[in-house]
Amino acid sequence: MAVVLQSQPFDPGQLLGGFCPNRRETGAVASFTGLARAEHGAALTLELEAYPGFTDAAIEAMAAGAAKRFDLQDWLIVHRTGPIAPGEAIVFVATAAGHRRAAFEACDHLMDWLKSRAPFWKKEHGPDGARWIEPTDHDRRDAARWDDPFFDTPAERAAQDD
Amino acid sequence: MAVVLQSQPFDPGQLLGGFCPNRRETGAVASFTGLARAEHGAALTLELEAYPGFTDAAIEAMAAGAAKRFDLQDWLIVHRTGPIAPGEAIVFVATAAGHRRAAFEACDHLMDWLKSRAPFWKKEHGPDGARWIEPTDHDRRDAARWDDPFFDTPAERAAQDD
Amino acid sequence: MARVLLFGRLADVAGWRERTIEAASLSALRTALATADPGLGEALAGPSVQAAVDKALVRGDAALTPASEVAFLPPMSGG
Amino acid sequence: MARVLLFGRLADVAGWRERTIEAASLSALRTALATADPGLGEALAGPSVQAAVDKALVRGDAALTPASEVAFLPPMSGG
Repeated sequence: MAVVLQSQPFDPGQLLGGFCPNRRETGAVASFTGLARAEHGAALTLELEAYPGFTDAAIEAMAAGAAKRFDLQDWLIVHRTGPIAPGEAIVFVATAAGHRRAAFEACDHLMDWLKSRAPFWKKEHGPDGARWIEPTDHDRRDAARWDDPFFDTPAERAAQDD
Repeated sequence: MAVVLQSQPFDPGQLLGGFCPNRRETGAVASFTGLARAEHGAALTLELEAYPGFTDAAIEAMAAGAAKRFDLQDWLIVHRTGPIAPGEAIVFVATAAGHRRAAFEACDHLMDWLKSRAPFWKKEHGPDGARWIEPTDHDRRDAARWDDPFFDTPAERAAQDD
Repeated sequence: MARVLLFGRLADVAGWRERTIEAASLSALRTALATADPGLGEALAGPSVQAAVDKALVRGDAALTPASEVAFLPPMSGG
Repeated sequence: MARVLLFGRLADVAGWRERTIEAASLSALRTALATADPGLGEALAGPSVQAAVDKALVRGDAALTPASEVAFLPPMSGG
């Protein structure tokens, strides 16, 4: 159970390789790797800013809550900061649980939160200059799926919505 | 896009490490690793039987359909056969897409199908002998979430169910 | 003649996994297997057991040639 | 006195990321910043900009000491 913020590139394979071994009661490990897209030339570099001590504490608190909610056995979140080239990994999330539904939902939930609510600031440098990227409405809706404490899963929540 | 059936143990980290690089327009890679649980001593070995030529063809056809449905850029499925010790990986699924929702849903969908409908036969050897394991009702319900062609996502399907 | 393969618990019931058996059709093969081993015959007759001829699932009967491969498949359970 | 940190587009607006500024409270700091740079003052007044004192989010006003660290945070966008 760890949050790592780092400016150096990381290898998602190495992280998953370190996360999986020596588990005797883990049936399921889900992982997500977010990569920087080139956007067909429109994105030359992505630049991510964090607030050390604040960003990692916010992620840690959020992940601890998700671990409790989904009964996770373990989790790992690694996030790049600084300039990131197309094709490089931005974020890696792994979750370990007894069964696959919990591992998948927790990983999905952590990513929705990271995409729209984690304290990062993201700038895209393209051929026509730089622009700050803020969460889309879609990102906000994805994150809001997990907000209602009365519903445990996105499916249950969706069932109630209509 | 490949299906691999193998009796040798595999390292999920190595598979993810090989899957992620050299992608310029992939924003999202989801992965799932299924591990053999010790069940607190009740499971000494898991034994998986496949029908070579039939099992891989069925997985290939199913994955090709999922790739189209979720607009995947790439996918990889590796599945162990033969005796598997607790803690070892049984199955690895990775999906690559432009955005995270498609990568997550495709990976989830492939795993639901693999758990309940893929042509494998599974025997658990425990201290009191061996028993064949067949899909649970829960596994069947999970797989059925994806059956209705009118609904694209589990959330939409659940919304309709109530 | 056909090469017959049994999977999962069917192989445990029969005590073998692969045999070559004389039969001109899938139904004749089922009869021959049930005659030689009534326990296996009963296991094969279950509604959840599927048959594949040359790696394609078959419902109902099918003609067999000496080169045919017939597989009997109990309920599947992946991952 | 407080150590002031600007994140994201706020640092672009101001042209700096970190400064030490004389102020006894968060509201006094906001006034001092807006007086020195009206453009920054306007950016900081937006409803989507949050303030943190010593790495804890603060709504309303807060007293500052010489050791305080104040951060202004525009809308966040992770992953």
